[in-house]
Amino acid sequence: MSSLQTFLAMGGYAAYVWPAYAVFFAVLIADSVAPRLRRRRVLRELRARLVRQSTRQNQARQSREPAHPTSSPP
Amino acid sequence: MTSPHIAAPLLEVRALSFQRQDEPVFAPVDFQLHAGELALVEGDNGSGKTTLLRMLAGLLHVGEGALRWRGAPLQRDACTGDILFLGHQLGLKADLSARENLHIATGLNGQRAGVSAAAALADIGLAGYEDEPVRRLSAGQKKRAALARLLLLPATLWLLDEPYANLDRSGIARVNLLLETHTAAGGAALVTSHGAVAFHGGEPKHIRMHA
Amino acid sequence: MTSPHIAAPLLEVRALSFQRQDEPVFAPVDFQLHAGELALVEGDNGSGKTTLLRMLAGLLHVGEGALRWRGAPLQRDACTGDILFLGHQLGLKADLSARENLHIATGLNGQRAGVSAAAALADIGLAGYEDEPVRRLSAGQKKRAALARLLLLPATLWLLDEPYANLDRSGIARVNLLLETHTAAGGAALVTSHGAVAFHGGEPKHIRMHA
Amino acid sequence: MASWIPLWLHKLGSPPTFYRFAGTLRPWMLALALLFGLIGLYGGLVLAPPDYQQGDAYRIIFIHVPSAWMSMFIYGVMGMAAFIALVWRIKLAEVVAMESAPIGAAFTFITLVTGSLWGKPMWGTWWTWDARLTSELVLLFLYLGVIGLYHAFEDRRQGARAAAFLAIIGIINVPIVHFSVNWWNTLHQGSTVNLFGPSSIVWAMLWPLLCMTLATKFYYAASLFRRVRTDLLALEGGKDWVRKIAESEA
Amino acid sequence: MTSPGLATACAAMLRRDLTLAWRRRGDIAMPVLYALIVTMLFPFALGPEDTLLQRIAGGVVLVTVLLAMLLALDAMFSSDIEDGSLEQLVLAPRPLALMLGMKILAHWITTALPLIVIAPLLAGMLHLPGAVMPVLLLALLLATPLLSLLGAVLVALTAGTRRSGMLLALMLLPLCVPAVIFAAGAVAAAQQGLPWLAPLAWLGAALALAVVLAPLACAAALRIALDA
Amino acid sequence: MTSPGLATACAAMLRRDLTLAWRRRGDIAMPVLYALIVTMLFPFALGPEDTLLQRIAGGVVLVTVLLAMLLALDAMFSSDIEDGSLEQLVLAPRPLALMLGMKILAHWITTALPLIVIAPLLAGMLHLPGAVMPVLLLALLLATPLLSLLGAVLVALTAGTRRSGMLLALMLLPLCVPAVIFAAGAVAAAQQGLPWLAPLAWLGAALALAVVLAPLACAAALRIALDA
Ligand code: HEM
Ligand SMILES: Nc1ncnc2c1ncn2[C@@H]1O[C@H](COP(=O)(O)OP(=O)(O)OP(=O)(O)O)[C@@H](O)[C@H]1O
Ligand SMILES: Nc1ncnc2c1ncn2[C@@H]1O[C@H](COP(=O)(O)OP(=O)(O)OP(=O)(O)O)[C@@H](O)[C@H]1O
Ligand SMILES: [Mg+2]
Ligand SMILES: [Mg+2]
Repeated sequence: MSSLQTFLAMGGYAAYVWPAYAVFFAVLIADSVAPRLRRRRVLRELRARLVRQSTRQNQARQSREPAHPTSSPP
Repeated sequence: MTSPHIAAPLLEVRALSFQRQDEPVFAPVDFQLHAGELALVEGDNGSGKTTLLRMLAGLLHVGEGALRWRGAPLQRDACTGDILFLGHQLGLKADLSARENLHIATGLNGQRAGVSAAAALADIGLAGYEDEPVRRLSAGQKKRAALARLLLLPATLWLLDEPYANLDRSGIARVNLLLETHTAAGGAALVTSHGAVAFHGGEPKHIRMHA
Repeated sequence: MTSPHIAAPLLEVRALSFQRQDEPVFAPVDFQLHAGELALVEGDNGSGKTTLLRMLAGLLHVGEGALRWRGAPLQRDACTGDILFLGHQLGLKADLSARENLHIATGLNGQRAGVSAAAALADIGLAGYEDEPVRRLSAGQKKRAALARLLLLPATLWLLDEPYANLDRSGIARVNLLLETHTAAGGAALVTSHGAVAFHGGEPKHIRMHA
Repeated sequence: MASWIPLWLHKLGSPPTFYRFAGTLRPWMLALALLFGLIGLYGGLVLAPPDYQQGDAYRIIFIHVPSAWMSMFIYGVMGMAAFIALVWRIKLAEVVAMESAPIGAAFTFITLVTGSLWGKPMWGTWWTWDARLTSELVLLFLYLGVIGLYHAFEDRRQGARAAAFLAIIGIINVPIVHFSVNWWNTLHQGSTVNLFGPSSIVWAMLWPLLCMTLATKFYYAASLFRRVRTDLLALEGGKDWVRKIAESEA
Repeated sequence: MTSPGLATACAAMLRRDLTLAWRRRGDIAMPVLYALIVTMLFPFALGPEDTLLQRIAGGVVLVTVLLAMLLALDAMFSSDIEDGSLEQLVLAPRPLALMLGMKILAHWITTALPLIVIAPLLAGMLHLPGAVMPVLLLALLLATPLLSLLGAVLVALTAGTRRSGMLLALMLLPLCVPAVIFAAGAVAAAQQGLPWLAPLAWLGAALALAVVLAPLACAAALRIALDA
Repeated sequence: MTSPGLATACAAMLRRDLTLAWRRRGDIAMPVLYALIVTMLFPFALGPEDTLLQRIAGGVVLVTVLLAMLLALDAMFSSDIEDGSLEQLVLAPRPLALMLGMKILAHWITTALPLIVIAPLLAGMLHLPGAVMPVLLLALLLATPLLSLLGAVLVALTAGTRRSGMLLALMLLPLCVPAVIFAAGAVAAAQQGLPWLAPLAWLGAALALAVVLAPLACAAALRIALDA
């Protein structure tokens, strides 16, 4: 048996050791991917909100402008 | 009555009364309702308006008296889809949105041609709130969500128990408009209300309840 | 107890607003309410009237703005017994009678001298229904049972959310009379309503809510 | 309580400050976690000799024990943040508490699974109802309860306060997990690693274990920072500093 | 005016209840968690001896699952009565029995099915031998719909009364006992290597009968209960 | 204006909840019947062997009683929230914690006390030796109020949510486990003739702490939960 094979065999306990390590890494990777996706979603929502706000402000300004010409920025 | 209708009345109520524990809840009621007519059920708190409407809807059994539907004794099975009842309890699931609630109603009762749930909600003043859970709506908004059924479901006779409660003025006007179009299109409605109803489609009938 | 400066209002609201999910529910509100005054909170369905009243009652936390009570910043502990709130939900146990419900309320809040539960119920028009379980009352009768609290509990500021809904005309008149005697006796009230209020104790203040 | 505490907390706890602070620190934390993790894994899986009793099965220790420690450590952090959040209503503390919960739950889950996988060859069973195993399971339920309660509310800050309350109640479980082996006779072994006295474990096994422990700590910091930054953006959506970030990170 | 067919109405009904359950998915999980808790508490209460646990495993899982179902039964119509949706359903121009059948189906899907899915886990926690598992699952697949159907009739009967809880339990007991006896009999027989088909066949026959009759009875009971 | 003292307010609160429970006395009987059913089903599910039943009797009775209590816990505040009475209670000028303490007491009286009363019957059905009975009752007398108090805090926490049953179960599990372990430990020790005081002393200490802290925690939790 090559040394790699002995290493992988884990003295006959491979069926316990490697799944344990697999779970460890799988869970931690899932833990670090989840917030990454969430961050992307949050940013997307934020930008959508900004667009909504600016259109609403524009509408409000347009409807106000004739009444208060002085209040609009130069 | 002086109505010019030749056809048999839509609904005819003769000496109708309801007993609870062998005591009549209200004095016997007699009236006729023709297609195109609106009747206001009036009476003090506790005079039996809700009881009358629930009886007409078929939720309470008829104690004494007779009910006739389009000239023949009323058969529940023959006319269930024809009668729409809206009570103090609105029949909305608080966890579902207004739109989902309407979809259930149309799934069970059928749908008027040419009206969509979204259009009905916009019409009743809930545009933008279609997908909020009903739980999160204000009292008047909940009422409006329930009233959207009137626009969407096919029914000839509307039984509305205090449809104006909790509504603001534009909501009240909207309900009046609904009643006008409904009666103009040959429907009929029985409405209970304590406030003044500004109904422009002719003089409504008045049914007074006495405890 | 008695404020040294006569001008200090009972309740002062400055730039009050409430946020849900970081969005303001209504535009900031400013007003003062002096002893003996009645204020009508007006606005369309969903404009935030209920939210405002719940915030003043202390059920919702104050988002932004300030609340002052008798001239000093409002301390909940110092004035809980002074404020009476009546919301869309009436706070009645359906399995208990109106009388039992009132006894609970007085047990928790104290009782005005010289008024008994039976007298209050008779006054509000529920004579003969004192021992019916609330479940068996009609919608308007339930509302009256809840309103009987106004007669019985000691409180300076009444916060009434649509007290007129479901009441018949005599009930509405009764509520107006209650408001008049309360303000005449130095109390104050904040009332939301969509209908016209016939208040004879002076011109009420109007507070308009904007979504 | 001394008045400087809220002052100090408010300064560091200002969302934009912490957002920047966490942003600069996070890559370093991640790098340290990777560095110590790789060293620890090499030492644990390759260099350390097989155990004279357990053979190679004991190598699960290098993930089991650090995860077990993290499961308790993170609960402690969450509990402290929760306390601060409830007493001083500091937004950042709410966020730290709520974002610690999923990480803690992850480590608790790892502990349970790796323990089970270790238990089968050593004790002949995946699971027994012994005090330490049970209290660790209870810990997982507590984490899940906190997460669930947080999400059950529609208003996030309200949910955070309710969940913080639960987190504080549940903190009694942490000493139970730790001392359960002393208080009750159990299958699970007692303390073998002792920071302040002689440990009953050979150095060749000890140093990879300590490396892995450091790696998990750094990983927690990195993960927490990332989560907190995201949450702050979501919570402060209306503020100017967030608007700038949203516009720049298109 | 477009009038949807029966299939549409059935689908609307089913979708409604499933959506509602999904919105409150916490409540679906309730019986499941409840069953999990019960099964977890047994080893504590009895001591973790494998042989003893194994001996009682089948019975405990059956009783636990059926009781967890009972928990959810009470709520089958209550919220619909409170918010007035049941009135609307009764007034709708569709056969009430069929609509109620859909409600019962939705109820079974949301309460019993998750329980059946985790039953192997529960049995495993109590060290039930793997060979007995299929029999246990089969027994549950027959016993749970039976309980849903009969339970629905009783819940409908008590819907109008105020003290529904006691009545319900009282009336359900005679129904539970035979179901448990047959189901547990099959599991016990399998555990001892005896033939286990006969008791399950009885359960199946009862189920077939209930599927036809229970919705009709339920509709009649509800109409009576609402009329007050 | 007459302002009633604290004692009056407490009495009003207690009387209110007891009257309500009495009006719905069917619902009080529910947990009792539930416990009876469970205990009756066990001999059916496990076969009527005396020794086996006797061996598990103490544990089964404990688990059953605690679970029956859990059933009723969920409803502790729900009806008060729905009809707005809880708002009125929060707004009343009386210490909320004290009032909630009264509510919890009423809840214990109406759900746990009947269960404790029938516990000897349940234990008898499973042939628990008579000598162990006092220990079982003592254990129940300590464990049930503990569960009521802690449960109330959690129910209050979930009051503002859509009252998800799963959450409650999830959060209650960690609390149930120690109570069951100690109570069952005492019963098992008594059954084997060993000293059983120590585990009960632990329960008592926890109870004393909970009596003081739980109502306060409950009040704080409710204020958080209602604020939306
Ligand atoms: C599902 C099963 C298991 C669970 C839930 C579990 C849980 C834990 C926990 C929570 C700790 C940290 C305790 C503390 O530091 O206070 C721990 C430590 C430890 N566990 Fe496990 N364990 C399990 C199985 C095992 C098995 C099978 C073994 C080995 C045969 C093992 C060996 C150890 C060792 C050596 C420590 C370090 C003890 C110390 O130095 O404090 N565990 N375990
Ligand atoms: N479920 C019930 N059980 C017993 N009596 C009832 C029930 N519902 C109503 N009543 C009684 O029947 C009478 C009529 O009630 P009903 O609800 O029909 O009145 P209403 O005219 O609708 O009053 P409101 O204007 O207040 O809505 C009342 O005296 C009421 O107390
Ligand atoms: N619990 C809630 N959660 C989220 N949003 C809510 C909640 N309650 C009300 N809202 C929303 O807040 C706004 C104000 O509601 P509020 O109940 O204060 O209105 P209102 O002025 O009382 O209306 P109405 O006249 O219909 O009673 C509405 O848009 C409503 O949809
Ligand atoms: Mg009415
Ligand atoms: Mg309102």
